[in-house]
Amino acid sequence: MKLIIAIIQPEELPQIKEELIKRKIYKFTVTNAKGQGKEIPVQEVYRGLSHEVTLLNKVRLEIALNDDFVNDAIEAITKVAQKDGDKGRGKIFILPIEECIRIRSGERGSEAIG
Amino acid sequence: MKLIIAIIQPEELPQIKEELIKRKIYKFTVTNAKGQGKEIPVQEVYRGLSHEVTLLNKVRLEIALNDDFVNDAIEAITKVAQKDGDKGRGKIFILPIEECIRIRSGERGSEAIG
Amino acid sequence: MKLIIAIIQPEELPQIKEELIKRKIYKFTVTNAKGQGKEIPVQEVYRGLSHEVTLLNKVRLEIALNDDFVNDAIEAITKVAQKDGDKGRGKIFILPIEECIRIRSGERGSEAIG
Amino acid sequence: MDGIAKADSALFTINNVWMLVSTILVFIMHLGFASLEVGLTRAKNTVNILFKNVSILAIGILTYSICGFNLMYPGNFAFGEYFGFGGWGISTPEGSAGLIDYFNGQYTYFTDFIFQAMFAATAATIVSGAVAERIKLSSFLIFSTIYVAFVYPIAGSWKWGEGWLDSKGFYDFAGSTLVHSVGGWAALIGAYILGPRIGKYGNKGIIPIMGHSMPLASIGVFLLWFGWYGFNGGSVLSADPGNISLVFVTTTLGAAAGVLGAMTLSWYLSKKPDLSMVLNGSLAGLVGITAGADVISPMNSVIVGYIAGLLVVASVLFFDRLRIDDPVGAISVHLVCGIWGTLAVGIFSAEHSFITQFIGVFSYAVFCIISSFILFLSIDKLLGLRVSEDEELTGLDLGEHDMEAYSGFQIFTVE
Amino acid sequence: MDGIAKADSALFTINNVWMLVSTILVFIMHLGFASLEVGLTRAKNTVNILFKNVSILAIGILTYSICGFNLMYPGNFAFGEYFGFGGWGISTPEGSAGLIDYFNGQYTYFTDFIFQAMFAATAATIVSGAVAERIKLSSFLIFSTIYVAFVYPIAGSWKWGEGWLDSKGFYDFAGSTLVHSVGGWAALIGAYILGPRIGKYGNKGIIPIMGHSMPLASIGVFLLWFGWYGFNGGSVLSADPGNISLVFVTTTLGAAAGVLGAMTLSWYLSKKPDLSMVLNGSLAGLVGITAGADVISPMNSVIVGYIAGLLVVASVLFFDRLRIDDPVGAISVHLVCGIWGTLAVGIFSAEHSFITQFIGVFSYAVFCIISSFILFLSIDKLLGLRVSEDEELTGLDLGEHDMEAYSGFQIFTVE
Amino acid sequence: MDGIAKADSALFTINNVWMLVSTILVFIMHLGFASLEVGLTRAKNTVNILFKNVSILAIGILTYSICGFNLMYPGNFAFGEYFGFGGWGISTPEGSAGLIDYFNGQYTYFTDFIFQAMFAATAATIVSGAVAERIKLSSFLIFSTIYVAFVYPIAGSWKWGEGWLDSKGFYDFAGSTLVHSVGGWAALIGAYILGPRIGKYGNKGIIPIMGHSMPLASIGVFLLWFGWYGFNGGSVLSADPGNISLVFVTTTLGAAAGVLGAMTLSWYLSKKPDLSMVLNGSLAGLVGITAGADVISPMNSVIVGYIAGLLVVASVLFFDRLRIDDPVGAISVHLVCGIWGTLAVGIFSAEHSFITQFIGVFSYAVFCIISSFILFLSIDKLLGLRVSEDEELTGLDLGEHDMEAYSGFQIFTVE
Ligand SMILES: Nc1ncnc2c1ncn2[C@@H]1O[C@H](COP(=O)(O)OP(=O)(O)O)[C@@H](O)[C@H]1O
Ligand SMILES: Nc1ncnc2c1ncn2[C@@H]1O[C@H](COP(=O)(O)OP(=O)(O)O)[C@@H](O)[C@H]1O
Ligand SMILES: Nc1ncnc2c1ncn2[C@@H]1O[C@H](COP(=O)(O)OP(=O)(O)O)[C@@H](O)[C@H]1O
Repeated sequence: MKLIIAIIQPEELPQIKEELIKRKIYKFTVTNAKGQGKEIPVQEVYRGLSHEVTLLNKVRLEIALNDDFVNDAIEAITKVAQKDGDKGRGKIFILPIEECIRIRSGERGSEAIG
Repeated sequence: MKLIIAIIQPEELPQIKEELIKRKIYKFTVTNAKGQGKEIPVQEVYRGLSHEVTLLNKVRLEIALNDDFVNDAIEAITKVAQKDGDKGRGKIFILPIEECIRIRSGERGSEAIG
Repeated sequence: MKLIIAIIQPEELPQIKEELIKRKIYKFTVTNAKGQGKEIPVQEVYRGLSHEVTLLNKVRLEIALNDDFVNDAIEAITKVAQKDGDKGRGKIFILPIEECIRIRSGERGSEAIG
Repeated sequence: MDGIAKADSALFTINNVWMLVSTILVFIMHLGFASLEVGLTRAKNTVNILFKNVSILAIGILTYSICGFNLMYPGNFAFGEYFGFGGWGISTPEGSAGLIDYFNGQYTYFTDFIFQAMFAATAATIVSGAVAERIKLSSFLIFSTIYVAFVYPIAGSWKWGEGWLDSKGFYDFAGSTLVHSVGGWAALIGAYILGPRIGKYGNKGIIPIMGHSMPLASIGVFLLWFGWYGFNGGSVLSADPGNISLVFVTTTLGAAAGVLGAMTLSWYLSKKPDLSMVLNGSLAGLVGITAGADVISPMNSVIVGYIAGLLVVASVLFFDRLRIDDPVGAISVHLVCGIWGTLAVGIFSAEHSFITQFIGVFSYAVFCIISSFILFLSIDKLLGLRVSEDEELTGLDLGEHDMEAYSGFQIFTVE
Repeated sequence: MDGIAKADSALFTINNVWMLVSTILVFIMHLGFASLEVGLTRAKNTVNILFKNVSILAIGILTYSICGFNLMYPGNFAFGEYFGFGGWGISTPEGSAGLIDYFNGQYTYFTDFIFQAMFAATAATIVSGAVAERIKLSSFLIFSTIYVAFVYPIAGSWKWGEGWLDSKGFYDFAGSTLVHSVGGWAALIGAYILGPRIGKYGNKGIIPIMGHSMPLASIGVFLLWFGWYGFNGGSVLSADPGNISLVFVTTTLGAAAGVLGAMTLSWYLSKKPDLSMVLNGSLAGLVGITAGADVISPMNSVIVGYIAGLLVVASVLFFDRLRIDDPVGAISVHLVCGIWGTLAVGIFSAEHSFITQFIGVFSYAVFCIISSFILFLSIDKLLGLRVSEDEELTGLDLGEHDMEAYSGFQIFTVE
Repeated sequence: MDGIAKADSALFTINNVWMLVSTILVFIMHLGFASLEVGLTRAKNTVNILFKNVSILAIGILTYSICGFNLMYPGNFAFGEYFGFGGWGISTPEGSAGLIDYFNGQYTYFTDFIFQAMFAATAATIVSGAVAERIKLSSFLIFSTIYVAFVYPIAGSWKWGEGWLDSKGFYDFAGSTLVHSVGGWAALIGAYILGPRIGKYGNKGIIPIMGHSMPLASIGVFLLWFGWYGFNGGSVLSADPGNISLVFVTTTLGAAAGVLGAMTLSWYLSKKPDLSMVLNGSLAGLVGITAGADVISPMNSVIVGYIAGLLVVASVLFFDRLRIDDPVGAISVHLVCGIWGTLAVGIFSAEHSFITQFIGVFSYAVFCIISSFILFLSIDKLLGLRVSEDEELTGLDLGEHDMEAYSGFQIFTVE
């Protein structure tokens, strides 16, 4: 079992969601985040002063899956987000999960994840 | 050392907090999240149009613990959240932690976690 | 490759950011969080009633790095946050990352992380 | 037209304009109530509160045009001086002469109706705050429709409709009792019957449930204060310069002193300057001065307001100790300070008797408590008053309306 | 000065004061429009909407002082009774006598100008709501400057400037057609040419894009209702007690009935009490009653308002089915109910003919549709009307203004 | 009563009503100030700012009733024409005759008091914006109590109390200097002594600290503009039709031109349409036209307003370069444009001398700078002016009030 943590652009979420569902990945958790990366900082203007904002709005996607779904998930995310070659398209990190429990039923392991 | 990531229903947080404290688990971190799962989507109405919202409000609980507390934590969470058998009660994921540092003192390892 | 999750005080973020950049750690993701720990609870007053708030505002920093940057990152964070010995300065957790993908290019592994 | 007739017509015109300006000011108080109530409750119940406030305003005006106005100002009483009914609808008086001759040539029939109609919905809105975050929308709408259409105007007829309390010499200039206490009693009964919101009175004592927007609460209070110049100023029922300017002064000083009263007591008690109390303090001062704004001297209006400010703080704490949960402090502001203001007329105005004031307060108490009890309990029996526990936890916005107030914002619905 | 002259001067003074109070009330409607539009759109476009609303108010007033006023009230027509121009700028009439003799001694020249100037910007603001969240700022500013400076006053001159429609007996008391439909037609054409916002009409049907702040939307509606007392009340053009009090009553009942109409139909259709519809309902009632507020009886004003409330709900659904995307419902409120209100005069007022009312509605339709089409298409050719897809997705605040509306708040820009 | 007496009474009544309407309008400016200040600062200091604004209004009114009014309008001066005191409290004039004879039969004594009382708190509120987000609550309250109770009315007596500057022919219609600059100087000194907010002027240059709610800031500006019709319109001190309508026109055009001025310059400088500047622009235009609203022609009011709009943009940038940190731009709006407006009277009105205007500006500068310095420094010595670094970082809401403004919302307190 793996935990995929993907940092994506906020506006890509709806499409990524669709792609995931197409690949039978129905469950995930989303958090609002701010990211600093290599992307071009956004210029903001306020009361006549312009300044660079480097912490930009991101969406953080967390998907726990059984090992054989990992590549599908990566594909779903990269497919959408690669459409232009801009910087700041984000990252995917894959972490090992040791155990997973479905709270409702108490089921454990790879049964519980989906 | 393990990291427990639990996705729960927002309204269950206060009770889960109490159960954790009863089991001497005093420290955790909470983030606001949205989750997509198998639960029945919420119907929303706006300007005469009804639509399904599938990304629902969740709370994401992160608890780092020494191995012998893991079962207690799972128990505390499931006890509260299992009270009715509805879908959408959430998940618990357990990940390995390699190191833990208490920022204030620089302490490391299982000492530092609690 | 490691994932550093650090829970810090919100007001320390700008300085920690500077220290990280000094150590050539340019990329990270930040989320808003609430933390319960050993720190003194904040007293709040509302309509004549005073009550203790134990879930305090925190910032959650996520940094994925190659192994040889880990100590630098820890140093950067602790340097800023240790400046006074108060409780509630936060924690750092280190988790293993199995794979990392740069979405834009599809690059993988330690190449992709920075 | 000769000079005298022309001058009369000019005076009539200005009186009428002032009454209509007052009407507009009372209108905007409904936005004040809505903002205050929204600000002092949780984000998850915002849509519900706004819906209640908009619809009760509309319903209140319509029922007032159907029967309320003619129940409150029946002309002739049918039953002692307790109850009378002038007929359904609002009957356009004949010709513009009829318009002008109305009410001593101060303002037109239509002006009279519309000014009074704006007042009517206020009583229901006061209730809304006290029962917020847990009452079923439909049950609330039924309760307040009946309360506004019947209870408020009948009660009002006793004094403003020249009924028995008016004959007795009871005095209530702009409605400390007739509007604020009448709303306040229903608020008390409603809050009592419904019981507290989940989590308010735990085993660890009283846990305050914080309102989600102090700017909205403050906007509400400023707008209420703003509108109060029409509420009190219009209650002079003419543009008489001496009277309305005195009323402006006492109203303003009462409000300012209320702020100070609440500030001193709450700062002293909780060691911190408590914005939510100071906001209530200004309203307390306003409610307090309302019964006697034209018969209390500026100096004494400061005293009346200051005491109201102290009272509201003490009262909020008191009702919390009784475990009667009033999210916005409506009972303390409108009922407690309404009573105080009415009695204060008996204390600070030589021409009015404390005893008569007390009789008035007491009579309204009896009538409103009984009606509210009957209404709330019947509705509870028939439809249920309170939303389910689940709905209360996720919030009435999703529960009752399938809508969110702040789409896109990250809000912790718990804690 | 003798008694009669003095009394005349008093009447003149009060008329003038009433017109200026109405001016202020119309002014605050601009805040109402801004709040409503902001509340019913997404947080990421807030700065843009506020900027539009502030600047179009300023531009509207300035162009009205340069040419609008004298296009709308040309005195003499140059071309049939279709077009006339009284000269550039506002020419101070000579001496205080000149001031007083102006407009039958009801109010001064300056009062006339400023009251009308506040109306002018309204038309552009109505458009703003329908094209929100996707129109380029500069293109919108150019469109509305021209629309306010030329189209609105020329159209207005046909009736209020005593042009050909006035001669025909067309009636539009305070502007159901002259203001609301004139704005509404441009709103319709603009929304049509621009196309819908990304994501609104997907392959899964219509996906509502929720507004981000129901409190702001409600504040907007209450302020519009509040200001409407000046919009309609001031359109009496004097403080005549009988007339303005009747207008107050019909306006209020129309709005209240509009709330009820929208509430019943939307509750019936979507099984839930829909705040956004109820808010639109009150505006629908107000727009509906505007054309005949002084010639429709209170009883009938309830009917007019109630039907407007039904219409606005049906219309919002209808335009969504046509895939014309109007984020705030401006077309339904201002155009549809503006037409309804104008025709209602022909139905409910014995003195006015339905046919003439229809001719008026039709003429304005032709003129406004053509002008809007030409303007929007030319601007589209020259500068482009719509922001880029990228900008629309990240929001116009960052795209056009490099600024965020809610710095520090966590907001999901998507979903 | 004969025709003439009746007509006089009608005129008196309407004058009085207009002054009271103006009073209400000035009242709501305090909500405008509060909203603007809250909107342009960070969420973590919201409760603090609202508390300051509510309490300073209450305190200002009360001290004005105790001594301010009689310091400002002493009747007879005790010391040259620089200082006089008419006695403690407000003394009800005898009988309704006394009321009517007051001030040339324009309005009552109470009207005079309450209109002026609403002005008084304004000066302190202006300071509030400039010192926001870092001043200790108690120290601010002490400073502004003294400033409002003594400095403002004594300064005011020089001109409006018929003191030495009035004798010299200095002109300040509604208070560009007497209200706005008097507040503005204290704002400047306060901001200077306190020093900038942490993080504003880093080693990487100037880092703007963004306000947290553009809708609130815009609501504030609209309400201020709205209230300004009472501020300027009421300063005519009667309902004279020619004068108040002229004042309405110049005020409106000044504000609109201010928007345009700020829009053009800021768009040019930063390449982006900057909402925060445009909002300040309208206030700049309003402050600029205030000194001469009744003596400057409509055409010239556009020029005065436009220049004020340019000035405010330049001034905001200038003070930032000086590293004087003014979160809401109070110094630029109220001080700089207040001076400009006062001098503009000398330029655009033939009857007034530039030199005298300059002397007036200079005298107020000296008096206010010295008083503010002494006050701020003494308070700093005795109690400390600035909150601790820790408190500033976590925010004054938790630090001073133990309360949050937006309970439940996720807000980044940093960045
Ligand atoms: N090493 C990392 N650790 C944590 N977050 C990261 C890391 N690298 C990238 N991110 C997140 O991904 C976002 C985009 O990263 P960036 O490196 O700019 O994209 P790209 O690789 O396409 O240039 C960042 O804003 C940040 O939130
Ligand atoms: N595999 C997963 N990866 C990430 N989050 C998940 C996963 N499964 C469930 N969740 C989270 O848990 C929430 C509830 O999950 P769901 O599967 O609907 O509950 P249940 O198992 O009780 O039906 C989801 O909304 C989502 O936030
Ligand atoms: N075991 C843990 N699991 C998750 N979060 C923790 C843990 N320990 C601490 N934290 C987070 O760190 C914050 C500060 O922790 P605390 O233990 O109070 O600091 P200190 O160790 O300096 O006393 C907490 O509010 C919480 O968010």
